[in-house]
Amino acid sequence: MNFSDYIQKIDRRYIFIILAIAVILPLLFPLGLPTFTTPPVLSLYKHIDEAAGTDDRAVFMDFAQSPSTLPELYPMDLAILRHCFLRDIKVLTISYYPQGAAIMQMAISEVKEDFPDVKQDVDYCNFGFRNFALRVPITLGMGDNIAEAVETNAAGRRLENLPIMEKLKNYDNIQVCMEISGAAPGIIYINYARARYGVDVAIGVTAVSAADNYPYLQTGQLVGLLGGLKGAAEYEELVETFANNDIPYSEKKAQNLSWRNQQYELSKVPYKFKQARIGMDAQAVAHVLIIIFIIIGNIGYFIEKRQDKNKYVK
Amino acid sequence: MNKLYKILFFLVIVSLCFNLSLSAAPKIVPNDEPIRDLKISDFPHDDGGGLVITWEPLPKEKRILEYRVFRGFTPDSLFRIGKIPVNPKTGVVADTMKYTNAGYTFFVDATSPAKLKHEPGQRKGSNAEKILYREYPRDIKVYAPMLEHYRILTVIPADKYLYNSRMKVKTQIDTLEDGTVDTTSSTYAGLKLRQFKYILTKLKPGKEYYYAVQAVNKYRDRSPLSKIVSATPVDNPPEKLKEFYSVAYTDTKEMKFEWSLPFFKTDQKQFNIYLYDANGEKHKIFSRATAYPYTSQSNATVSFEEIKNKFEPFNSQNMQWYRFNISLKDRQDMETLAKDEPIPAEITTTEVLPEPPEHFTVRDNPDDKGDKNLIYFGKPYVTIPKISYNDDFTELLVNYDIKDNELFKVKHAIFEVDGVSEKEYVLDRKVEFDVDPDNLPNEIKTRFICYDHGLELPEDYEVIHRFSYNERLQVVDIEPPKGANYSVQVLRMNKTGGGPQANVWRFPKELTYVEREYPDKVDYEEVVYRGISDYSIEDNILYTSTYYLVGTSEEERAYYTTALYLKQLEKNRKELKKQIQSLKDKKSQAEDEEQKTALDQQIMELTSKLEDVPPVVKEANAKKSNKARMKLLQKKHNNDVRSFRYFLRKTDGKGHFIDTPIYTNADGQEYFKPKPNWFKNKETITLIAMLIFGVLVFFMIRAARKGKNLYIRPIAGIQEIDNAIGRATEMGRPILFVPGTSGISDVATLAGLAILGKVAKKAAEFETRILVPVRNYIVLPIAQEIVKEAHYEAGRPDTFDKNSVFYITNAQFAFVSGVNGIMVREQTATNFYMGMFWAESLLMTETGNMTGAIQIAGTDAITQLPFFITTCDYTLIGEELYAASAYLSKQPMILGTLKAQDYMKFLIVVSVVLGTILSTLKLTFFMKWFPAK
Amino acid sequence: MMETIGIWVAAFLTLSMFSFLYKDNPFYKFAEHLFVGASMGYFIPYTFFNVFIPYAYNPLFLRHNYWLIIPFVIGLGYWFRFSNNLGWLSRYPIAFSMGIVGMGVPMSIHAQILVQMRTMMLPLTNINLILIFIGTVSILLYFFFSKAHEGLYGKFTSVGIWFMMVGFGASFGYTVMARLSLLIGRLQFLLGDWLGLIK
Amino acid sequence: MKRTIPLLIVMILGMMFVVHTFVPHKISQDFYNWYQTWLKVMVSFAVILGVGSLLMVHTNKIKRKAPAWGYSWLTILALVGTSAAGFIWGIEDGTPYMWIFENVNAPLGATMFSLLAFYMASAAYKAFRARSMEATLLLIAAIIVMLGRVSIGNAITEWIPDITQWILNVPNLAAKRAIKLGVGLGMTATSLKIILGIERTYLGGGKQ
Repeated sequence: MNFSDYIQKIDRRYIFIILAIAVILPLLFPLGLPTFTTPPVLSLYKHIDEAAGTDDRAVFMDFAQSPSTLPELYPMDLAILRHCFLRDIKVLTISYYPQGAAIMQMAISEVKEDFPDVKQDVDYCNFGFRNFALRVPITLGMGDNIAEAVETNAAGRRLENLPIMEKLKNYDNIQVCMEISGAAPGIIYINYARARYGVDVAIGVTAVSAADNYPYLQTGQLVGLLGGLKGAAEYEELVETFANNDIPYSEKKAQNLSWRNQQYELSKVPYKFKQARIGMDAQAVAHVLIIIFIIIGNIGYFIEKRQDKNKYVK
Repeated sequence: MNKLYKILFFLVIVSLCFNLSLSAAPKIVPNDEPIRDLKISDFPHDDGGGLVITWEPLPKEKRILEYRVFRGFTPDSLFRIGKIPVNPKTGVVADTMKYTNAGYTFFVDATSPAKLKHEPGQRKGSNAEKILYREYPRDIKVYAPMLEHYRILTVIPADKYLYNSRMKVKTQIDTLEDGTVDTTSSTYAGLKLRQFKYILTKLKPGKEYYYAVQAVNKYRDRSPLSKIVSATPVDNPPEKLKEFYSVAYTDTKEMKFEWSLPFFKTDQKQFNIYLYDANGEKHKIFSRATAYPYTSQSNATVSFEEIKNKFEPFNSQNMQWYRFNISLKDRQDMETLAKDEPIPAEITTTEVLPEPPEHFTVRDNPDDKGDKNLIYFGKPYVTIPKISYNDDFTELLVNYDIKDNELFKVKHAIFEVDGVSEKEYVLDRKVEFDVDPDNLPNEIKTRFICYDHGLELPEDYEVIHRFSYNERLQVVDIEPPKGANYSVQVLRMNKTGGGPQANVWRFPKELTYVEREYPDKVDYEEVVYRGISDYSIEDNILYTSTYYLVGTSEEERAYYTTALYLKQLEKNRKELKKQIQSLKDKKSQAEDEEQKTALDQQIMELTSKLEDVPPVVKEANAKKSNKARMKLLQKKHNNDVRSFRYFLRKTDGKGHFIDTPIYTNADGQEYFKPKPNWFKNKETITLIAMLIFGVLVFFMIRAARKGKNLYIRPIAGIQEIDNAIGRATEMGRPILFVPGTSGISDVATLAGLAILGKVAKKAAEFETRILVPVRNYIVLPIAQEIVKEAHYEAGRPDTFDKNSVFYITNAQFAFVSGVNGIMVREQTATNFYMGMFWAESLLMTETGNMTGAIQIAGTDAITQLPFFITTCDYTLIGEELYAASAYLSKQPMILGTLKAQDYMKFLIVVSVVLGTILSTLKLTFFMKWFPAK
Repeated sequence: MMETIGIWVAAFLTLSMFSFLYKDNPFYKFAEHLFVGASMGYFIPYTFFNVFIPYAYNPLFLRHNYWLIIPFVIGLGYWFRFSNNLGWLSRYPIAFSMGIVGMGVPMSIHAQILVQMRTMMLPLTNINLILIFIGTVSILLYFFFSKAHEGLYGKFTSVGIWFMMVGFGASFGYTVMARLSLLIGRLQFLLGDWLGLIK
Repeated sequence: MKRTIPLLIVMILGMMFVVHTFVPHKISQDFYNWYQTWLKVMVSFAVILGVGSLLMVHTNKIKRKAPAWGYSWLTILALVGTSAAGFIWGIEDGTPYMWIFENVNAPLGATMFSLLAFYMASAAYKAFRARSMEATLLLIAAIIVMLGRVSIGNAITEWIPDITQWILNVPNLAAKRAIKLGVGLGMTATSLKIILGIERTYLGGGKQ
């Protein structure tokens, strides 16, 4: 049995075990592979980052999630909230799904653990759960007056009395309307908030439904889109390199890979803020592995073919 | 020894896992405490029919699955009325949970539980003992006596109410103070519970209700019941309207008011507008009933003259002194003013107003079942959602969206940037321009070329959008065009609505400034709403009020209510006549002139009630049977409630609005009722294509029957079938055939089964065993018969084994696990996969590769083809699967259809090539014959 | 307690399923047979409570919609499927359910043929559109069964095959990520929920 | 009676449905609703076929003492156990029935599904051979798209994501469109054969 035979006949089980290891190891010991940002993610990041340090601009987040989409969408929730807290951007959150409200609470409290200075109702405001039937009236009403449309925060306090709402009046003060959703997202904001009040809308969706939403990006109805784990990983990375150092995004710095790598010290970050990248590490390793499998298999095949040819000539 | 090591190793691993998992095990706390902090409060702004219950949620360690809410009108028997499901893993992080019991909520229907049952698992010694019941049962003995403790609304299918209800007369005998006996009888419509769609309840104001909450965890353990709280719903004044604007137009001598609609719509009666004079005194100058249950108008025009009628000293010269306010009044006549301080009017002229929407037209919406009117107006418009540059700013990409309507159907659009114009022959929603990077444009003009069948568009009509490049964000900002703050409200009124005084228009839709068309939904009326007046436990029957409404085209009364039954009608007439007679008797005895005229008046009224009946009702009343009568009335009723007239109002929401007149078409028709259509015009091309195909099939089958030789080219996979079966025979191992994983109505399954017949026959001839696992149980017997028949045909009925065609299960992955098991255990030499497959395809074919089987697949599932192609030896791609089944069958009928299919395909290719050439030459008519979606 | 047992059961069954990658073994057989039985067992009450009760029992017995006796009786025909003499009774419900394929004739002409045709007729304004056009036409001709793939025509149809192969390769590559996500999900369950090694 | 009437039912209903697609009238909608109502009643009985088939297969195995017949007991036990749990305690969340679903059915299904990742790897290794022009194209397209989906692609060259997008938008689109059209035509033809009574496979064999 020569080398080519060996390669050709290698038992599948070795492939399986190599793949399993290749997926398990990055999960246990994060690699910190570089992430490359795609335009829809970058555009969203830049839009949100524009509001840094201002007190009359806020990011509005709608959590339309359910537990089944948690693995893909939850890292997005954390990354965006972290971005806002790091860069002193005001955040307003709402959910029209009871389960989404629970996830919203969970995400806020999990991110807030690392930011003792960030204060509820000053730096962020959780509007809490609203009945789904109120979605259109509230979305429309916010164009005129947020405090009147939403009325109270999750704790039942009137919005007009809250410090955060002092300069946040209507959609003019909303930097981005972000909906993170496992179902058909964004439509309500595109149709009402965008069409009528010209608000910038962005969405976070699962990888499967990302393809369906690209047309909205092309027509400009969405300013950004996070698709699945990959989108979340890209956003996480942007937050890590720029927001974590409290610097605004800059094209030059982004293109400077060595500078980027300096900023990119994955190990210091808690697991929750790198889970998307860890998942993507595993994906990348597995993808490369499969490609290597294909190449090795073909090398074996060509050697064998040449040997066969030689045999024939003889 | 070796074995011992293995066992030891295994034990070490298991114990390690066990230790790890123990430390990872989630903490769970038993669900043995009641929920705390249960509070109850009144629901704001309502009619006294709502209460809100709040409580503190339990920690997530308790793995709560749902919170159940119980309600009763006495504290000793509470019924389950609802639940709030919770995700047991994440729990509820908020501080409070809320359950709102407001408005009409479900009470009981025919599918409610049969008997009254206690909630299970009520803990002994807790205060929950024996007072908790499950949902309200459908047992009349239980629910009927409760009806009086709530407000009731029933929903009845119209047919059941009109044709199947039973008339019941109930006579009440009262002895009056003066000793005379007064009998009043009223008529009801009797219905069994099963005839109702369902019955709804709402709380009664001023009555005390009791609530309690119980938490149920993931293992169905119930927490002890919370304490029982009680409250009395209170009728509240309506909410404050959030916005109110008043504008005085001095040239037309009128005022326009606009306000925002309240959120709680159920309890509202009218909007009243007040004028405050210089002394601060309040005068009602306008009032309008709300359109409940439909959306009400949110604006009004009041002329100075009308104001003067209500408030005599009114002088428009003093307008700057007047202040205005609006109130909302509910049905209990409670009133709330919108503004704390009345506001002055904006004084202006109608010059500030835009032009009203032009070319406003209403007609029946085509191609529907008769539930839409089509409304359109205005000239075509284009929206520009996005403009972007390429990297070096030499190209400008504009995304656009055309908004047009029946009158102006846009054929082509011409875009112009910096004097360069681009004609869009195919409206593909994007257009590109070459631009000068040093001198970026800031304006785009659009002109339209419309089809001839509508109106002619003025030559100079164009839409202009202005934009600029935002350096900071690196995007193009597009300015909102002029008039973007105006929207168009569609207002409608049916034949029973209002009359001139009431002027209650419904407001079904607000369209943005870009919209040019709106199909207005006019639903068929399928249910009626009635209250319950009485019940009879013995007869198991509920009684509702009896009346029915038809429109009259009269000014004074917009609608006429009539009785439901002929007998009732007769009875009513008799009573009326009797009353008239008694009045007449009285009159003849009366001496006083004044009394006589008063009596005359009464007689007149009653006589007109008796005789002044709309013609339709008269006609209906002459019918012999109830059914015939109601049929006629129902027809009239449906016609009246579904015929609408329309006008449009263009408004900025701040009191600047302008109306179109009510639309009347060329025939003078004002009311429009949607017509059900008999043919979908859009599908004409489908019909033609279908007919062409049908004719091809007919001729090809005829040709095939006549024995004409129909050539079919060889298909690779089919020719390999014999070899593959031969291989299995040589190896002495069985064949596996999976006829897809879909059902019998899937075309691919049928093709797969047809191929199964041929494969099974060959296998029988070669005496090779064939295994057919089936996922769909309807396919199973068919597959069995096919294989059986194949054995008969091959002349080997003895070798047929019924157990070789078998069902596994219909769960997708369980099925795969079974098939994989078979492949490995039976060591099948050849595997066929023919039919529809989903994600399971690769799981099977790779296992087949592991066992070293030859594999032939065929599927029309585009998503799975890549996996079959890569892992199988031969694959029938898409249509080849159908062709293969025809090819193998050799039946003239089937071959004929395959041939027809081929010719059809040829036609398709020819028309696609033709269409592409034409459209490339900017002739798009051919392409537009085909449907876009 | 039930939760911990649940995680252990799930972990055991997950590992048993994975063991098939090594070879067929009793653990896999156990998991496979359990899965088959439990999946069918899940299906029965599910159909009973979600289909039979609301659509057959309630309308007929509680709402007295007596017309439904007819489909009720026809539906019972399914039960005779395995009988040798009365098996034909089951053809009635099957035939009834097949009726809807009639809708398939115009619907697939409309959605799968005419609409597709229109999208193919876009003007050829750039190279990509021309490539799509050539690809589509050549693949359509590949599926033309009345002419053998020979000569120039054969060459043209093989262009169609190339297009298809590139398409299939792309689909394969595109799906890898989604499938790997599933695997990562399972491994996260084993490593996280069960063993607590991550998080 | 045994074959002709069912065939007639299919033909008549089939024709009616053809007409239904062209007629938007309310009557046509009502016909469709009627059909749905009746169909729902009928299909609720079909499940018995599945149970019957499964029990027959496994009791048969046990009777014949077929290989691994002992496991058939397990299947029957799981079947009876799960459905009994459903009938006794109901099928809401938190019942034993749902416990079985969450801890047996769901992980088993998910695991079986996740095996696909392994099989894709082995299929890539074993089957992606540049044997011919076609196979080479397939292999190259797959590699490029795989690279384009992860960050490594960008690291190699910026072109990879663009090429990926091009492959998905151009050749892939052409292939999908054309196959879909062919399949659509085949489906139309088969549906037509069914309502014309040419295709009778679904009635099962037998000459009765």
